[in-house]
Amino acid sequence: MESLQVLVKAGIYILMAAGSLAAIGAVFFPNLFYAGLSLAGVLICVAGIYLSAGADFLAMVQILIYVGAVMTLIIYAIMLTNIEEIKVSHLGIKQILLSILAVSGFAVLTASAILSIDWRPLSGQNRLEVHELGAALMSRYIFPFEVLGILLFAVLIGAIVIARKDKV
Amino acid sequence: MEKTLQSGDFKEKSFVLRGERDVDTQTLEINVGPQHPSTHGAFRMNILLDGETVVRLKPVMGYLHRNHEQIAENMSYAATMPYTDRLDYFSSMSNNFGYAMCVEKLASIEVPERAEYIRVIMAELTRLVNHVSLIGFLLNDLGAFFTPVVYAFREREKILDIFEEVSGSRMMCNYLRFGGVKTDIGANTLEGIKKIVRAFPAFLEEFETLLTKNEILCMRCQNIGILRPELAVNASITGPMLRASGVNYDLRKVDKYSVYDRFSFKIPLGSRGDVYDRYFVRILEMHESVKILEQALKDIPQGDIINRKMAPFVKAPRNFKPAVGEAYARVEAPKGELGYYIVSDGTAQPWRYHVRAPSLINLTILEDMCLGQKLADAIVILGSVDIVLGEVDH
Amino acid sequence: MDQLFVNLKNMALHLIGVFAPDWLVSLSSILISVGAMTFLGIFIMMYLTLMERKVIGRMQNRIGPNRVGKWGLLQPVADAIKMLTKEDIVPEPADRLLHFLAPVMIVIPALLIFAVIPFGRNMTALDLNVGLLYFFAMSSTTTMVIFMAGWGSRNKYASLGGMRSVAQMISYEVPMVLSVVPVLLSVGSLSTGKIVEAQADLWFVLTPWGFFACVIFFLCGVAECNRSPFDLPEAESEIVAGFHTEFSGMKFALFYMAEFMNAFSIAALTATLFLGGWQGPLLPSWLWFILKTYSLLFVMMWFRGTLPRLRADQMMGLAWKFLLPLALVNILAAGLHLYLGGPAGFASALIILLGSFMGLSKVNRSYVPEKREYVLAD
Amino acid sequence: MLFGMGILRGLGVTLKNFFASYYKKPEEGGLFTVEYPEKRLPVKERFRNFPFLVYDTTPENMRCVACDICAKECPPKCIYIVRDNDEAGRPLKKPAIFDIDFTVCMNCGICEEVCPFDAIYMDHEFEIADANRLDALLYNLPDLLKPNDYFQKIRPNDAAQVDARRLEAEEKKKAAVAAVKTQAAAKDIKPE
Repeated sequence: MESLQVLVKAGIYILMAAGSLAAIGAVFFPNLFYAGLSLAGVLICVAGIYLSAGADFLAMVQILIYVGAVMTLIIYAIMLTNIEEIKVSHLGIKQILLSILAVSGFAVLTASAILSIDWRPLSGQNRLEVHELGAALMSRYIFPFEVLGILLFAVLIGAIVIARKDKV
Repeated sequence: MEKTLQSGDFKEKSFVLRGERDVDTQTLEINVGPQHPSTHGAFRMNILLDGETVVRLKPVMGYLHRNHEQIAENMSYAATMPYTDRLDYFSSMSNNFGYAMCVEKLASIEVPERAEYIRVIMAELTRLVNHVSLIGFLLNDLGAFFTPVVYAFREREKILDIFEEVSGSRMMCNYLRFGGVKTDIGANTLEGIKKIVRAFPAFLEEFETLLTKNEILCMRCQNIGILRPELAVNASITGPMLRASGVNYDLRKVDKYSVYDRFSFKIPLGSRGDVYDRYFVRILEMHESVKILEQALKDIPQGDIINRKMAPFVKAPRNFKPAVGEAYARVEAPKGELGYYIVSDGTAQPWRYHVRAPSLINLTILEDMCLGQKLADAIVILGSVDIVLGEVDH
Repeated sequence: MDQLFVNLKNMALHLIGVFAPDWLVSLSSILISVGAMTFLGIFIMMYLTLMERKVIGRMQNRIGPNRVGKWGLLQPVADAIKMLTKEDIVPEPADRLLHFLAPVMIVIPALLIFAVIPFGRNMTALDLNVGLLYFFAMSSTTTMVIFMAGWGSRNKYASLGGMRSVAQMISYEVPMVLSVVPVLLSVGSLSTGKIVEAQADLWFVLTPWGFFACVIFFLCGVAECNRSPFDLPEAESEIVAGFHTEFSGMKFALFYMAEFMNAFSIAALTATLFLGGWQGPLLPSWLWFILKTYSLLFVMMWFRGTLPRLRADQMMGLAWKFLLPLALVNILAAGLHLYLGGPAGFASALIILLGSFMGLSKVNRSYVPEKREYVLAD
Repeated sequence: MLFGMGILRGLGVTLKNFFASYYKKPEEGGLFTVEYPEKRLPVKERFRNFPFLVYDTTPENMRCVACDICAKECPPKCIYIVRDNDEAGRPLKKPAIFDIDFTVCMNCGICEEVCPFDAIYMDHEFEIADANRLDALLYNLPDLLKPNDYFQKIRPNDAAQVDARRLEAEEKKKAAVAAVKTQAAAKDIKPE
């Protein structure tokens, strides 16, 4: 059976590589639509990784929320404003230096975080049961759940108000 | 050439939707062009859309112009008769009826009783065919996948068989002659017509249960493309569109031409003048036509079918030279008032020949009905106006 | 007879197991089910097109295709060959990549959904314990792909179709998900297998909230796969062919295939959730499943043969102002029914639901047809 | 009334038609499709498609005398006739060329009405499609000629009337000739 395990591990690595490639694509594509699509690619790869880690509820929710709703909103935005190409303006020498400095600082920070955590999977932690999640959501985390609901509601109304052109 | 509107200069002219437009978007100009599945033929609408709402609609016609009037002026009177079939190719008998009446008025020829009854029967049968197929096409524009059209065509087939039996051709009948009709109706053909007329109300019943109270149809058709009576009268709209707006004007009652005064029938009038009224007025008109047909079939007299004075001209149509003068005759075609205006200079060819095409004139106010409606409604309103491009562009 | 296909698969696995290492056996069992699913998908799609043309033909008193093959049975093969040999035109201004990618990416979710459908007793390809959520996740990705097709082909009609489909998908996904909640309430698990087992004695459609949930789910499903009376994104009469105007040949066939596979999976899931999947007295379980799914598909074709199309804003109004509140009330009624239990629960749920249905149709006055009287003047 | 009732009743109509198409007879709501190449609808007698020329017994004595009336009266002008001359150049009562361009003809039947010699009638043959439009659909004299009994077969009543009229005209002409002969004979006797 271990050959199957190798296959699965190889699959995960492929997923991670594809995800990072898509992420780079999302940043560097001049065409907005391609950038949107590669972002969707990233999200699907992340869902794949959740699946391989066994959190299938989380993977499905990830696809449903991100790829189903958020990506549609992004593409709706692209559609309404129909900006096709973003001109990549060439950067002066000063900005390049500054950006390299920022990126390296960020890299150091994440590297130290990654190295300090021990990655051994917690043994004995069985799969998350959906109805446990539901019960917890309704019992221990009932307050944040309600607050979040009201917050989203406020966001919705705010969006509509902003979108309406001020009555001239 | 009228300056084509750029979307930029559209802003200050946007009269209709100033208040409604809350999200500032770009206008989209699309051509519901000559090659479009639901424009009933080669007809183009240049629509300026704001989102899905129609802001400007410019009909473009003339793709099917066949120079009918000029051809008629270079041919003898009888030779134009088969060309009138091609005007509104859904109701060829009514076109012949109008043309024959106009030449008879010009040359003052009487038409024997039996011929008049045959003409009325044929005209009312074409009205049934036209209204039934129109409702089918209107439902097609609404999206019902061909079912109403196929039910309508099942009835239309029976009536077209009668036309073939009587005149020789299903759609291009060329059946009427000046002073009467070409050939007589046999006894069994009369029996066939009676059978069809007897079965028609049952079909209408089924058609109505399928459509009239259908919520989706009501949602899509009620209060859409409202035509105010004053605008209809000013734009000289005629036919079911006018009556749907509540104006009581039907040539069969106004002119009482041919033998229509002998039949008792009613004229259905709508109240709101929207697409739903235009649809339902046509169904009621079909009920009335069935009533006329029953009475006409019951007391059709015997007798000759063409005026004896016209006998020599049957064999030699080119000798038929009406006196100098002009005549205008009009007939209540299924689409509206179909008028023929002929000026004769004594020769065998008319000096001036003009056709008043009802669908062309009914189309002029398409923009007024479509402004502010959605794109889907503009297509449905065009469908309810009932145009046939052969007649619009003649 | 009931476990026919399962035994077949086990025999095949034994056969492979004789001379192949065990990891190859488990791999081939996956491959067999995947192969069965894809073949099933394509086969179903081909003969669904034939069934639709025959059924609508018969409704219109005509025969439907009967020239190719005995009763037109080879018609789908003829269509496939026609689609393959047709020239595949890519419009000049169109975006090459999107125009190519859209038909590919629309078929993937349509096929993936087949994994979670319980075709018979323990004949589900992949019995996830989040089966239903998997279905919603997959069907939500089609929105983006449809818009990609519409936007990629740079055609006014296509982009109009794309906009309409995005609006329609979003507004019909919400009531669809909410209409499934009562089923989860009573079953307690998202897995489709368990849902079917829970309906062993009583199908959910027979309970009041079950019936309303089934109607809402089915209507939203019909809207989700762009079929009549909600087929706005591809309204022939208005915007020519909506988002797949610029596609021809095999690409159009892929769109067509995806639409029919979605229709099949919606019918299959409605049968699973409300009509008791493969539960049924004497016939083998997979036959029951086929009977129920194809009767629901007949209803979809029945809609297509009769009903005119809704306008864009009416369609969205129907979703937000009618189906969504009804779905929410349905959850309340289902909770009441399960909490009270017995006839009291049944009656109270029924009263609440009928009352809310009447109230909602009163509130949405613009959808209710006006009474009109016509003067017969002379 | 309940919101969805209209739609349900509409669906009921299509369902009724769906089942009616299986067991009902074609007249009342059943399946009335006639599958064309195998089964055909009977063509009505007065059906008119493209014209044809009638000859009585042999193609030589055809009825047409090349009087050119039908060519003049034809609205789209699709008939072309050239009169035949005998060796001495005197015109004959027979057309040398008689072409009808079927792509122009709109089968209106006016030529049939105006022909004084009952020579041209409308045919029932409508399966004349052809690959190329120019010469295949330009019918000349040999293609147009059809025997009188073909005319009787496709249009029994009309053919009967035409034959009766021709027979009667025949008698009247013979009687007239006889009358002229007797009159001439009578004139010989009187002058002596």
